[in-house]
Amino acid sequence: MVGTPVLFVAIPLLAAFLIPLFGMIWKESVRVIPGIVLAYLLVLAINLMNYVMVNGPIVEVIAGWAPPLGINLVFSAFSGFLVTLMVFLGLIVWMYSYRFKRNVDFEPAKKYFLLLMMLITGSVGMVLTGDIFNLFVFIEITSISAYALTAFYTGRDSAEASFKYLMLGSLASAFLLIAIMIIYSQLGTLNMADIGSKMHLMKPAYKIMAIIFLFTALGIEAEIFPLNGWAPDAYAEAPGPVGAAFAGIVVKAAIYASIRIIYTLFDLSGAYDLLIVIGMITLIVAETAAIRQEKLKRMLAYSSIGQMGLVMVAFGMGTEEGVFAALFLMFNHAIIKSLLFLSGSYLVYNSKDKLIKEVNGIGKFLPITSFLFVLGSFAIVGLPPFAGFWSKLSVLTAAADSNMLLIIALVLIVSIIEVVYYMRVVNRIYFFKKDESVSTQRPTLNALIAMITLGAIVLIVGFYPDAVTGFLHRASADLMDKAGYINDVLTLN
Amino acid sequence: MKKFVVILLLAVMGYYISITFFDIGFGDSHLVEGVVPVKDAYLNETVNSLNVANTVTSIVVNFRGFDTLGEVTVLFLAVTALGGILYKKRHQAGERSVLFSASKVVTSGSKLLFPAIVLLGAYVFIHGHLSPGGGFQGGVIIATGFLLMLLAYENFTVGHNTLSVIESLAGITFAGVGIWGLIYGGSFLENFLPVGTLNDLFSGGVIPIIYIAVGFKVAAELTGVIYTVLHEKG
Amino acid sequence: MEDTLFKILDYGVYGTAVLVILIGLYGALVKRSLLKIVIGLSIIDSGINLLLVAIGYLKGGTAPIFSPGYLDNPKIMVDPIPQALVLTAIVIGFGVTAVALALVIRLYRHHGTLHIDEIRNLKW
Amino acid sequence: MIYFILIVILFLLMIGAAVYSIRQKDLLYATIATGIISLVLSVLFYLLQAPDVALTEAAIGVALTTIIFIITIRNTVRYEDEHDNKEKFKSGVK
Repeated sequence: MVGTPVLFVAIPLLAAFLIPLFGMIWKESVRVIPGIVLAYLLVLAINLMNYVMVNGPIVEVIAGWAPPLGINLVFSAFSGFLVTLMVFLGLIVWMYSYRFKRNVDFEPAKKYFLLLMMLITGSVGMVLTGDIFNLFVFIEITSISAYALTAFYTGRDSAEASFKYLMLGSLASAFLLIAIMIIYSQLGTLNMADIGSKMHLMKPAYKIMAIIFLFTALGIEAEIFPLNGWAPDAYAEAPGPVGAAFAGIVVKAAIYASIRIIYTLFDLSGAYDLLIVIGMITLIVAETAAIRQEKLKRMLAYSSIGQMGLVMVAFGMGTEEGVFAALFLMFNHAIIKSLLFLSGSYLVYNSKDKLIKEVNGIGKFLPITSFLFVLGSFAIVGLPPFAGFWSKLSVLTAAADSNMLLIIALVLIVSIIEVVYYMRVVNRIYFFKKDESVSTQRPTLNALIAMITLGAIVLIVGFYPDAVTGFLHRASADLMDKAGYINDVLTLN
Repeated sequence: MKKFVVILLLAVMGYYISITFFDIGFGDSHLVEGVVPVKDAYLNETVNSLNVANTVTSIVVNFRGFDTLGEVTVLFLAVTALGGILYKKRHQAGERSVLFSASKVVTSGSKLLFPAIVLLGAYVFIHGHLSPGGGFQGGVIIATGFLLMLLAYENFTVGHNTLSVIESLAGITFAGVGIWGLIYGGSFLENFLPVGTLNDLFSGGVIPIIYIAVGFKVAAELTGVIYTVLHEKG
Repeated sequence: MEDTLFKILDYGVYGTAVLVILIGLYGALVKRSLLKIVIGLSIIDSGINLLLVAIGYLKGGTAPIFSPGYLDNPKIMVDPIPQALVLTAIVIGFGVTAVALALVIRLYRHHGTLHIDEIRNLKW
Repeated sequence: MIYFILIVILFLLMIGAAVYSIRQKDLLYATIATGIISLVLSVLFYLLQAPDVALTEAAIGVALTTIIFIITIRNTVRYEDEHDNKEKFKSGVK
């Protein structure tokens, strides 16, 4: 083993405190250091992942106190897989945004890269932590970075989108604290594994109260239906790469937290049905909203919310196939939606309102970017040779295995809606005449490399899905194994 | 209409929260039977193996020190976010807003009080492991001292770079102590110094060091928050 | 007499906390001024903090500090964990409030008003 | 008995200040009322045997939060349903 999971949090924090000092000496360092940190974390994640696949989960203790007393971090096949994915996407987003806007001053640039790094660190911490209050702290780290990044452009609407996000985020943290207190007052502990092992002792009424508050709180972060009012605005107003980071990293962490709570902490069977119902409503509402959007990024945002609904449905099946399908969807969505956001931001780079009709005929002027966007569109709607197809297929087979015909019908209908609104954009890109007043912006070399890497992954996973399914099977088995998780954490000394 | 819906929603929510908490009960042990709470272990370990008098301090800095690291990071991010959100190009930099013009009594009184407040803050965070108080409390008290000076003197300035250097150094100390513990003790933030005797100023291992770093960091960050907001004329 | 009075107090702590939370929520959800919304959010925080500390209270308990010269019994000390959590929550709440106020100033700079109906050009 | 009355007064003060600060149209007064909530809260924390928290709440809630609210009000508007009445505000405070 070359490192321990705590380095995923400790190294970025140390770097974040160092950046202001280095920035006084060498200005470019504020851009470079986050990249170096993320690259190091990616190497660390891959190494630890290899170790975990052979030797089983790593449980790290903080401050030398064994779990019910101290805080612990769990790097298992499930959390490790997500951490690796997040750090990888973080590196891609960093590379893409290295020279995204050329004329940005030194001070905002310093803050942008610092906040981006902390956004990723907070999300990684949410996934790794094994303590419910520590989860709250990491959610706050993630949210504050997200508010600031949403309001990064000094235009009119970004501050408003950010304020909306902040309002819902504050309510989320208040609810989370109430839920934590209900659990703590009954079980006297904050450790997730300890809570999971004692949960059957709690009165059902308290359990229901706690899960409602937890679910509301995490639902706000995870863009679940009635609580996702902030998401489209935040995605549309934030800088392009930040939208990709939200869709690929932050939301994944929030979904992970809610799934961990339902699968490991609570033993309520009704919670699974709740997941299915909420997921389906989210899916339908978001996809029908996406088809009405006129702005490109808002359309992508609603599509992202819809996909999260589908992930919820797949998790709600409660079977191992369902979990596998959900994880596959999460992986594909993270890669493909990041690709769409990154290439989409160059398609509407110079336009003020970022309308869909402004991409008319842009395929001739930005051939590579347009091609990557189209590749992403094909992949996300689930056309056969691309990555999205396999994940949708696994959702369908999982639903068929558990005899949930309604889900199958719903997935098919939603796929048709998706085809309609994505193909509308693709059609405009290639077959419409270009509006002369709209100027185009060529992507920088590092942005191109970042996007092509993602595109290559989409193709590789499409033609050779076994590249990831091995990890995914291990990860889903790991999530289903509640007793194993509790045992790993609590028997540690 | 919206008001009515909200009131109805709040009434339902309030009812359920209230009955839950009334049922849990106030002032006695409300744990379910057969559960050993973590707090017993905390109370015993604090005085027996860490030799720290203030249990809250030992929890904040040692047992749950990771939370505290996250928390000072949240403040650090809040300062960064404030600077980012309120950023203006240099030529349009805002002038200082003046809340009121202070009289002679206020200014000289503030000058007299300022060292006392800073001293109190320093005392509070140095003795954090012995008496109520600690890094946050001390840091906040020092920040109120700077607040007083900023309000009383129109041209009192705090170097922005100085603040950020103090903040960074304190943060590096905290994270560095943590990593040092990882190298020497085997886990992040683990105590690697002798714990001394109970109720001694030099006791508790790394706890006073971390709390002093937290004190400096919180003081610098909160002063930074006030300073930034004060320099934003709408 | 005394007993019944103190019985009322037991309900009073939670009741006050819940009421304050609800008042704050009402302010945050119904009021149309951005600053009022931020005030509402900070009132919610106050209520939550009171709720948290009240959970850890033990009747007749002492503060969780071992002072020299006193016979300190960990059995009668109040629960220190919620206090540590509240300490964290207060500081985090302050950070969030500061960011919210910065956003309010930004919005005022662009719109010249804090009234939400005149600012709202994004769909809710 | 005195203790009981004191605590009830604190509760009522806290609820009253909360209602006042939500209902009051003058944001400056509303902010001062939130400061009072924090002050009462700090006393309650002390009575609930949480001196550490009381210290923090007294400094952060009463002093710092109130002052950044006041600075923000100074930089924006003073009245809740006011649109842009800077002049009125300037004559109001100094």
